[in-house]
Amino acid sequence: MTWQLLSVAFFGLLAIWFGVTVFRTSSMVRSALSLLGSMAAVGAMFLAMQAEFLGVLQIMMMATEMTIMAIFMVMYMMDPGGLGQMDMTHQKRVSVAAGVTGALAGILLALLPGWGPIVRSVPGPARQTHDLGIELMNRSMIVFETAGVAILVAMIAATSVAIARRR
Amino acid sequence: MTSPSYVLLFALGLYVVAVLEGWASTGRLRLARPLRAGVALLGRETVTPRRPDRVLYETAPVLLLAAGLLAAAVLPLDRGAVSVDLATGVLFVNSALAYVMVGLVMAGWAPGGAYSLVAGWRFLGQLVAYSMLIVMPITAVAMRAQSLSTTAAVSSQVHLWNLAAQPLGFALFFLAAMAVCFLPPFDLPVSSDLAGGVAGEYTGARLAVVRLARVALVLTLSLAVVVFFLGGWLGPVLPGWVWTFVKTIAVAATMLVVGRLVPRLREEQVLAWGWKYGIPLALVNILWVGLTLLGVR
Amino acid sequence: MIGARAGRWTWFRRVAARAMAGELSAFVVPGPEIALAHGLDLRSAGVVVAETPRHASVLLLVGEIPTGLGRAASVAYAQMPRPRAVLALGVADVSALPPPDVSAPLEQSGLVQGVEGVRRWLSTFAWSTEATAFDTEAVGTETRYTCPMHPEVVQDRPGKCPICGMDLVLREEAGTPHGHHDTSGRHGGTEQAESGRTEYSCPMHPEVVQDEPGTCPKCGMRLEPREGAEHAGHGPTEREGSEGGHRDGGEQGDADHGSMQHGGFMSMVMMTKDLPRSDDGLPMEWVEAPFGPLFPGLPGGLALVLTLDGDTVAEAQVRPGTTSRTLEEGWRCPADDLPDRLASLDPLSPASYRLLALRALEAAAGVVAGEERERARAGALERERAASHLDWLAQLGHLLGLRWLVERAGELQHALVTAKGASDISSARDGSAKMVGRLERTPLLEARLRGAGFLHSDRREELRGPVGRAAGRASDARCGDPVYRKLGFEPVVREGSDALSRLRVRLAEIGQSLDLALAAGSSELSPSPMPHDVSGHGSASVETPRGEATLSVHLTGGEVTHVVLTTPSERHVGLVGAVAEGREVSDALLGIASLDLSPWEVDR
Amino acid sequence: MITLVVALVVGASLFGVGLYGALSQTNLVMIMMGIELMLGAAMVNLVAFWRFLHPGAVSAQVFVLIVMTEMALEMAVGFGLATARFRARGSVEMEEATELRG
Amino acid sequence: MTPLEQYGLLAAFVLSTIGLVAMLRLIARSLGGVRKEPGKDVPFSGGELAPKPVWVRYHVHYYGFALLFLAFDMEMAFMYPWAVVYQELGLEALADMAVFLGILFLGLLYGWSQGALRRQ
Repeated sequence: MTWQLLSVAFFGLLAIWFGVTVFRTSSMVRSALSLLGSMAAVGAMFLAMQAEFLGVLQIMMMATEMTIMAIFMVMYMMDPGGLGQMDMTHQKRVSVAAGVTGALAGILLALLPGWGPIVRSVPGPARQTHDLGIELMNRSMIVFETAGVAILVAMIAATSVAIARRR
Repeated sequence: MTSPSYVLLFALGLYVVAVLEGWASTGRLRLARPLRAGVALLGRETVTPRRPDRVLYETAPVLLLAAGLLAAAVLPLDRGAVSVDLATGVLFVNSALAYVMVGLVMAGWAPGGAYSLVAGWRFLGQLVAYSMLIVMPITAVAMRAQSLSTTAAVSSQVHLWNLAAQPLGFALFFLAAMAVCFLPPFDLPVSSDLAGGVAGEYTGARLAVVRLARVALVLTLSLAVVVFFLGGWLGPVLPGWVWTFVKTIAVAATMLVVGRLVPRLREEQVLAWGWKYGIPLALVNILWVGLTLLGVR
Repeated sequence: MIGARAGRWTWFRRVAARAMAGELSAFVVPGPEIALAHGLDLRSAGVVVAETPRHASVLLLVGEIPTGLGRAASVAYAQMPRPRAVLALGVADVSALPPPDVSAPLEQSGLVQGVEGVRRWLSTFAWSTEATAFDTEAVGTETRYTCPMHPEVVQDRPGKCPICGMDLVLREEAGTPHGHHDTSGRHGGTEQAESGRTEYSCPMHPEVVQDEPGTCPKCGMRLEPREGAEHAGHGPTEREGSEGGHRDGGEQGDADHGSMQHGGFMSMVMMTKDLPRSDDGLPMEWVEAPFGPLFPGLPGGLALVLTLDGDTVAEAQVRPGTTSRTLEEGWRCPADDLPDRLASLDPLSPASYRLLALRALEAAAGVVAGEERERARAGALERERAASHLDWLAQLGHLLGLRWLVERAGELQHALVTAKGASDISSARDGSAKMVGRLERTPLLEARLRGAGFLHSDRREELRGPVGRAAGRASDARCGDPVYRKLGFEPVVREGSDALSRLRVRLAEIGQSLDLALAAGSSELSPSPMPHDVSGHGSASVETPRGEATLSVHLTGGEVTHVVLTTPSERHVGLVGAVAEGREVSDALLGIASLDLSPWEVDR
Repeated sequence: MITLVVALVVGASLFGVGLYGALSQTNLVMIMMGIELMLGAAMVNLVAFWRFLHPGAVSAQVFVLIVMTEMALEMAVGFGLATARFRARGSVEMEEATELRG
Repeated sequence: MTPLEQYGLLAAFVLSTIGLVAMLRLIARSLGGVRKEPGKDVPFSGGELAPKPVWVRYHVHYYGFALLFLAFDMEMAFMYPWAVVYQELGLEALADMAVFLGILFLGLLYGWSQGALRRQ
């Protein structure tokens, strides 16, 4: 269990560090890849917390999504190479305050209540995937189909706004 | 078999694939070539471009290599002979291979040269085209195996290889596998019409790592094709690992040679064909597998 | 030892040097196509052609290297990682480069011997305690600081951008010793803008600014004088007349002079509003990237510059000056020397130009070459045409990633260049028929080439040679020739006017030309006996492998006094924009390659 | 217990970082990165609760899947909007989106 | 091996890859350093010294595909668990997934009809 604690802490720190880097670097590609690093570290945390399917899925999905994010950042940011070291922020003080308050509130909530007994045993990874499949096909079927509809809506929304009529 | 022997076997595979790659690219089969070319590269200067994105520039080759090796680590070489028998091995192969694209995009951006930049973003386009074709046939494999474990994927082929059970899936996966390891005709990111593209700004030891990573990718993807579609270690008489080895090298040789007979595709064509034909066909494949499995029951 | 790595020999370094000697890869200057045209077979000599100098250990110089190309070669040399050797075949000395480490005559045996020499050089000098730095004028860089958003702001010390207040970033520029059109023209402008001197600018291309009168490197118009601007921030001149695409350097300059002065916030709306829009309506930034003079897949010396909108070509142009030599002033010469001079004009098709000179001289002198002689000449011309098309195929194979085509076309070209008699030619004919058959059966080739390099039919009249014949225009200087009529010549005409139809025309012409060469019997370019001290005027035209070239000559007392030459590539070089613009890079390169330009014919 | 708390603290910190980013950045694309981070934080918490409190509750994993989907969809729609906006105005800076503020 | 040990092994693989690369770099370093020379560190661009910085706003012409891909990709998250239980549930699972994929395919068709599946 110590290993679990250590790795959760390690990847957690990594995720936070990468998360901070996202907003500290002025190179947009670096920024997007830092977000990928943060998300992959979150995925590694999932693995450390024995949610194998979710962890591996997270690590996979984020790789493509964040790199695609990078292309949009390179397209629409003023200085994607970060050559000019521009400051692209506003209302910095308010934001820092909000961020710190949010984090502190969350931490406080995490520390304060007794979370009750910790469950030691956890279903094996193969079992988890299987159960997840059954759950999706049975009880959460509507959720699953709704997700399909949501994806459809997103696809329609994205293409209808983004694609220009041919001149 | 034990863990160190997997590594040795994999290293042997790497060497053989490197020899084959030299054969495919120069037309001569020379056994000493990979070793000699490697030492020659180490002996040359490792130039760093001026003010590159240093972090990305250094990370990219390592990431490429790590992605190839990690994906191979979950693929079985023989019954019970797998370094890491993940319960979600099939998915893990995908997720490791996704980082090939991250590595190439990094390598394209980092040196700040026009050719490598274009080449790097081109590969992302290629990924958008092939990604679904690597993922969907694997799903169909998992349907037969009733598991995401790679060993289960092989065991499910005892009676019928997936090559026969889902030929369409095999064809799509094979093409997508070639696209993952950017072999011709999918070698857009390292194409000669961009003066070497992404690899163009790497020299010396870094170039050696990039080339090693490419070889590792070819080997890993061939192994994946074997495990998912060609029955992995299954085969008569010989020990299982020999079968895996022979099949993998055969697939690698096919991959290296076949693509050289057709002209390099255009990114636009890869994308359009991948989406307009590839994805519908992959869905048809899933439906086909689904229906045949229902019939079996 | 400009190519050696610094250090003493150790056993491991010896091992590495031996490995390097076994794995030679060469960056060929001007290019592999010139090596082929000179009858060199790199592959059998054990040299792998590298795509970039970064991956090469040998800089292979083939034939004459004009000054502009020498400069480019020195840049490529500087970018090669050490240890690096220079192997010069038939080159005396290139001023911008260090003296060659190994020299050999320009022939196959010389190449083999040279490669041996390089191997020896590597095992002796790969590491040396006397390694020195390579630093010539050509690679001398000037350190400048520029604003990433306003490229026209250039100064020689770090600071803030006067327009937007961003930190200036460092960039090196090529040293501009003499007549390096691009850099001296473009960046010079802003430096003078601060001093307010008189400067000269092109009325069509406002970004072309220099401090002495001359012609515009882009369009050739005379530059007009004007007063330098007061502020660095202002664009050099109004944009009127620069149609649509031209955006370079200073054009978005003064867009938002005011908005930046107050507050740290920089308006992106202001920045992008003057940018040209792509087809999908997005205002993006364009990057100017040189794809030459030394670019694998394009003929060496073609100083192609593509302005890239992402991976699409927004603008394409060929800059002059790389292959220009001093031929032009030297045209005045004894009539007997003219064929040699003209033959050295274009190393890619020397026989055609020699023939052109012979015919023009004969026309001026009023001599008629006998039919026998003309037949042999036709044989030589057709042989060269087939060889030239094969050379082009090898380049196309490189761009398409078809390695077998590069090798096979190269082998056939080599066989044809070194052919001794009719039997060699007919075996080359059989070989090329096989290759053509294989190429026609290659899957996806049609899909890849169709539409690339398409030229609209209103351009048809400008087209010559195979490019014209691929547009359905039976323009061919051979049509009126009685010798050809006797040989039963019919021009090969295809429709489509794209890379695919050009490929088909050339494939058909390889067979046709070899048939003609065989029918002609011998292939020889012998001059007719000419009277001495002849005066007169005459002109002739020859269908070179790239199209019709014409030459008119004035002779006064056995001396050439005036020469007017038009070459097909001169005509076609203007089409580069039409075939490339709006296309994806690899498509654009295919289109440009399908024109089969010879840079040597373009700048003389 | 400690591991759970550590995971929750990580989640809270990530949320804080994401919140800071979403508020401080001027560019639509960068704001989306902040939102992604906050969603990532939510996923960390969900997985931590699942693992240490209710490992039997599969619906928690379904929930994570839905959040992950939501991230992707948010990106697709967000980038679609950014493209449309950039085409129309040449900028995706929020400061310049004055007409959206009313 | 427990799952956690397996993940540890994977991490060890990553670390040993880094170690391998570091070793290669060290060997190369032992053969000599890089001599600083003018022009050497400039990216190759056809024999010219690179004229302009290329890190500017880059026009990616396949963003139509990319947008569809972002959404379409998520389907995989649901398909893997489904594939595992498919044989267990049979026709019902096939029907469920057919509806789901049918919905997604509609999106793909819409994108196609609107011209997302081409270079922009």
